Amino acid sequence: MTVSAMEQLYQQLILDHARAPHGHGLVPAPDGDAVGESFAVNPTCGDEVRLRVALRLDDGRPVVDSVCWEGQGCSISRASLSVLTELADGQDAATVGARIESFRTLMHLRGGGLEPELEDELGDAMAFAGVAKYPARIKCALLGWMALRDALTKVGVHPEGTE
Amino acid sequence: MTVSAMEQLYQQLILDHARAPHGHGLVPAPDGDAVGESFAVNPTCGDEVRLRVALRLDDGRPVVDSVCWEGQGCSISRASLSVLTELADGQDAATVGARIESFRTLMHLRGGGLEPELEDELGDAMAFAGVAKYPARIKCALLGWMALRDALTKVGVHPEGTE
Amino acid sequence: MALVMTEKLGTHEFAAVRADFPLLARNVRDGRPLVYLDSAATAQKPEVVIDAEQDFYLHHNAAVHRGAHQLAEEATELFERARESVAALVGADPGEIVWTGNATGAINVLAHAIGHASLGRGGAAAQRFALAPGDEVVVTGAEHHSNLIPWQELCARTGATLRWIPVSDEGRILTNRLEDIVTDRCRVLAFTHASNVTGAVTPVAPFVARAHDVGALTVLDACQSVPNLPVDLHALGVDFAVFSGHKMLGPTGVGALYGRRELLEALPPANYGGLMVEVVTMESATYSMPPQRFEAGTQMVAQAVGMGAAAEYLRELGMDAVAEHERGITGRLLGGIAELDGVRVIGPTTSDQRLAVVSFVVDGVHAHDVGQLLDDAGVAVRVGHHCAQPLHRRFGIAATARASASVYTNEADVDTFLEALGRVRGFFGVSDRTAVAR
Amino acid sequence: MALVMTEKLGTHEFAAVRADFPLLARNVRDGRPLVYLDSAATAQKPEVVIDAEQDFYLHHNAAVHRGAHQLAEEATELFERARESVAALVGADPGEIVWTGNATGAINVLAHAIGHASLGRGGAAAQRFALAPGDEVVVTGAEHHSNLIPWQELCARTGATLRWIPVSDEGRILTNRLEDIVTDRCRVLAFTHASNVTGAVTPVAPFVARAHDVGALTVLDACQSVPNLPVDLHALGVDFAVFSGHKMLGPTGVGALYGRRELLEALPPANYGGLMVEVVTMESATYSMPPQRFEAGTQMVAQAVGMGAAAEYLRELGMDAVAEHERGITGRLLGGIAELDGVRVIGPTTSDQRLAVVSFVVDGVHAHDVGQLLDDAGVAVRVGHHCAQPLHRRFGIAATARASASVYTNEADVDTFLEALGRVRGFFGVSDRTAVAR
Ligand SMILES: Cc1ncc(COP(=O)(O)O)c(C=O)c1O
Ligand SMILES: Cc1ncc(COP(=O)(O)O)c(C=O)c1O
Ligand code: FES
Ligand code: FES
Repeated sequence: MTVSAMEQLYQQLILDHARAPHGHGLVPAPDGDAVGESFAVNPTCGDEVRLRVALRLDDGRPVVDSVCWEGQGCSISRASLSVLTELADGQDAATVGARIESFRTLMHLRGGGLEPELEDELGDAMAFAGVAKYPARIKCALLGWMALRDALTKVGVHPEGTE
Repeated sequence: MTVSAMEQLYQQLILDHARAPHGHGLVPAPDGDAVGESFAVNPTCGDEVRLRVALRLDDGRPVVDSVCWEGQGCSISRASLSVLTELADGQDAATVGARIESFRTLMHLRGGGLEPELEDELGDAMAFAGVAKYPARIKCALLGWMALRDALTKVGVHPEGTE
Repeated sequence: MALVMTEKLGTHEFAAVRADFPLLARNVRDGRPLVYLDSAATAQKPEVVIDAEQDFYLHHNAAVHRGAHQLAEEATELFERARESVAALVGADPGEIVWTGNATGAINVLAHAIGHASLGRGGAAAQRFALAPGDEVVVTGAEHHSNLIPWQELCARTGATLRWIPVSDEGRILTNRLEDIVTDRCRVLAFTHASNVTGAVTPVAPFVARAHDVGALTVLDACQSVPNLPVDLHALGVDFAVFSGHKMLGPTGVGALYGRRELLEALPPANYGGLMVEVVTMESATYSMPPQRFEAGTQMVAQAVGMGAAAEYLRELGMDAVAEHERGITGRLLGGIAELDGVRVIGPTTSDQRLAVVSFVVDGVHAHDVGQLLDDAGVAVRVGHHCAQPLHRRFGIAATARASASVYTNEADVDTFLEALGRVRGFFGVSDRTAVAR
Repeated sequence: MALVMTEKLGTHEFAAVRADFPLLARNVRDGRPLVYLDSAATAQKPEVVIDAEQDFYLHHNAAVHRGAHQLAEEATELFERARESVAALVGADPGEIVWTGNATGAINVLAHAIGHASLGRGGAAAQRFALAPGDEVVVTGAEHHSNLIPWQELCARTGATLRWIPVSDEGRILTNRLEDIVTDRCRVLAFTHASNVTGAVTPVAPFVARAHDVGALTVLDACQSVPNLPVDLHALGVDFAVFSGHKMLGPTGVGALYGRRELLEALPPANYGGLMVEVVTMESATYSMPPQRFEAGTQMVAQAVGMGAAAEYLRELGMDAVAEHERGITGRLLGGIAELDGVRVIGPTTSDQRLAVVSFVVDGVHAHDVGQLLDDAGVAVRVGHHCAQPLHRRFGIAATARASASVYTNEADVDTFLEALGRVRGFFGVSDRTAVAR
């Protein structure tokens, strides 16, 4: 039982991402991109993340060129940053905004399932479903996503939903 | 039973003194007397008393010529002021100081008796013995006595004991 | 008693309410049944409140908002749910409720925060709160010391001037003076929702309107209203409000400061320490968002949980029903006193816009002596100035006796009180009727 | 358990102590028995404490220091007796103990009062406390945010300068720096008696001596020492001290500020309201004598009574015996951790001058993940910066996990903890030993 509760929380996908996270390290944005940067703190633990989003225009629509970040945090927060990097890169900003909201919804589910379309949309991020059972860790999983939302706001993209 | 508990607290002597208290009203001190004045507040109720003691020297010993006071208060405090006026007038300051201390002792007795000499010394003030059973009223009974002690201090008489 | 959701409980239901309060079964002085008429000072607690606090210690006690372990999760959840309950009772959002030690503490949090803003703390956003010479703070002549002295002192520290709105002979705040006293200089208008002496309920609307006209902040002392009346802070439109747990059937050691979200976000902290900061270096610290910004150090978690239970209990009774029940008590108190010679009520003499808080003087007998005789009959009332000396001075008296009711007060309580009160002047020999034997 | 007065309880007696704490019988996660090693955050409560608070509500609840009725007399007596119990535990006089909401509140009361004196409040007597540019406040690098930020902010408000004494690699405050950092400019020297991170106990004497030399006031943060060590404030010679009820087996919502009588008498109030004043007019107020001067509004009476019961409980156990018992726990914790690969203690690694508060990092695993795995094994520890970010930064880390003990902690608790801790690196796949199966 122990192993199973812990394994449910720390899915192999999370451990793998945490060990070798995507997007880690701040790199210069591609030429011509708009750059939004944000800084977020998890007040519970003091962990901090600085995140940078590079945005280009594709047919007039804003598209996320790349996300990168640095900072320290637990395996949940690092894995979450890694996964969101993957989920955001190359997606148009509206889709990313929707995913941020879906991820928030997932974190605040206590039992009960997510609608199937949202599950599809979240992809690998569904591995974090187990976090919702541990209220103290929700902020860990959300840290990067909130930083991303904030960074997007800085370049004029306002994901729906209110905090 | 009711009447008896209340009658024990509000002895007839107390009610009589409260109705027609001695020393009420500030009057000028006899010529040549040293005058000590004090102001005391019972923080519990906000009642205030201003008390004046006139001291003369008799064979080099300070003697209380008169005590007078004004202010508002409950029957316990008024009666207590009245009785102390009677007990202080014409007594030498050392005796008055000792009576103040004895009265304090009486107020802080909870059950247990006073030594017979102290009882004699306190005379009519023994009527307040029942007050000690009602902690909230002890300050009422003590108000005048503490004002007297304070007034004496102002003219250089320091009754023993510390508050 | 199993509480049922109802718009209005009758006398019968309120008789059942009484059984929820274990202390009321006590006997006092020579075995007399207790008649507790001192609820405006502090209320008795229903079993659900005592149990909530105890259950917290027995099963969930842990530090909140920081632990990663299960107990900490449970404690945090209970703590925040309590905030929701209290917010729901007073028509506020949970994020607008700051836990404090009592209502006095809540007013001081606000006054300290304004004081800090006045010294330049809290950055640009906080400057809207800053006071300086020329500014005015306005209170009323009916205030409890807790809603007076913090403002006196804030004025002394900042150079602002304190003014006040006087009170009528009936104990009503003179709202017709609002216009001339609350001027453009006024920055803060602090007033009581209901007096703990006269029981008079303040019409809030003209205060809020006038404050709005002149750009002043409103601070409502809701200590006496929250336990006894339906209170909807959003509907009232005040900027800040304060109330205490212990007066609304909750535990001691907990109270609340309500502030409109936008204002709490701009206000600097009052107290500093653990849990109200984000990034801390030896040189400086960044503050958390409200309400945490105002909750420094380990909170009164068990008491907050108890206050939440009290809020739920009151919500189940229904505040309309509570007010209605207490209006009945008020009428009986006022009617009974009116029939006694030499007893004079300080405050309105009808039940209209008035709480079951009835202060009075007995001709020729000091309030404390009145209280002593009542106590001997098992009746607990409050005597003194009730922490409202200026109001008493306004009426030319030092002290009153005060009978006050709560949800559990019944007609028998009032009758026992009136019977004992009727014996007071006789006992002290000041009756002007024909010889009443002692 | 019937407690017997004894100089020293053995392991056996402490096993009996455990039965006094009902929460410890709880199961957590999947029915595992709780192993509570988070006592430095907040301690569990013995039955006598829970009962004392409950008994107050059930039988004696009333407003204190004002009522004329029997309940008010009883409540006042219990409240003041609790003050005596707490004073006796820490070697103080009852009149030197001010009730506060928690230790953080106590430090803020002091900092507010000094701030008010600095603005000219409190008359001539208070001027000895006033701070101005050029003055210094000195703290240490080991402080909890609650003994740091109030002083940061007080300095920001008054223009005084904050300085601090650094900490050694072992987590000891560098007392050899006292002389150069605490100079004639120092007006307040605030330092912790024991760190809530490293567990290191501060030698108080050199601090008091140096403060005396330069004429500075000493403020001791005794939050962690009072629950775990014999503390005699008069013997230590500090001017002020603070501690919390909830950490010393008492209720939440109550703490204490100790001040030498003479200083409390000269200090202006921090919070204003009912019960801390004598004569009040609309314009101004005169203050009560201490400790009431610092206790504005209706107090946390039930919690004070509970804290008094906790003090009596600890006195009966005997603080020497408590310290001795916990020294045993410290040794077992440190010894066990030393045997685990990749686990490093932040703080002294021997039991000397040290509490059973052991913070550590696990190589390659974040503290919160460590805590999660321990939690899954039923072991409650604290993770994070423990409200001491600057100290963590000093060690180049953001967060640690912390195991901390109290009177009820036993060897089995330690062993379960060590066993689970030994599995952490394997689970997260960072073991440098040969493959530990997940
Ligand atoms: C050393 C130290 N100082 C101060 C505090 C603050 O105590 P409280 O949160 O009870 O106010 C704590 C505990 O949190 C502590 O461990
Ligand atoms: C009208 C009013 N305001 C403020 C207070 C202060 O409340 P507390 O003593 O709970 O802080 C009280 C009660 O004492 C009150 O009746
Ligand atoms: S513990 Fe800090 S982000 Fe998870
Ligand atoms: S009640 Fe004020 S002196 Fe007795």
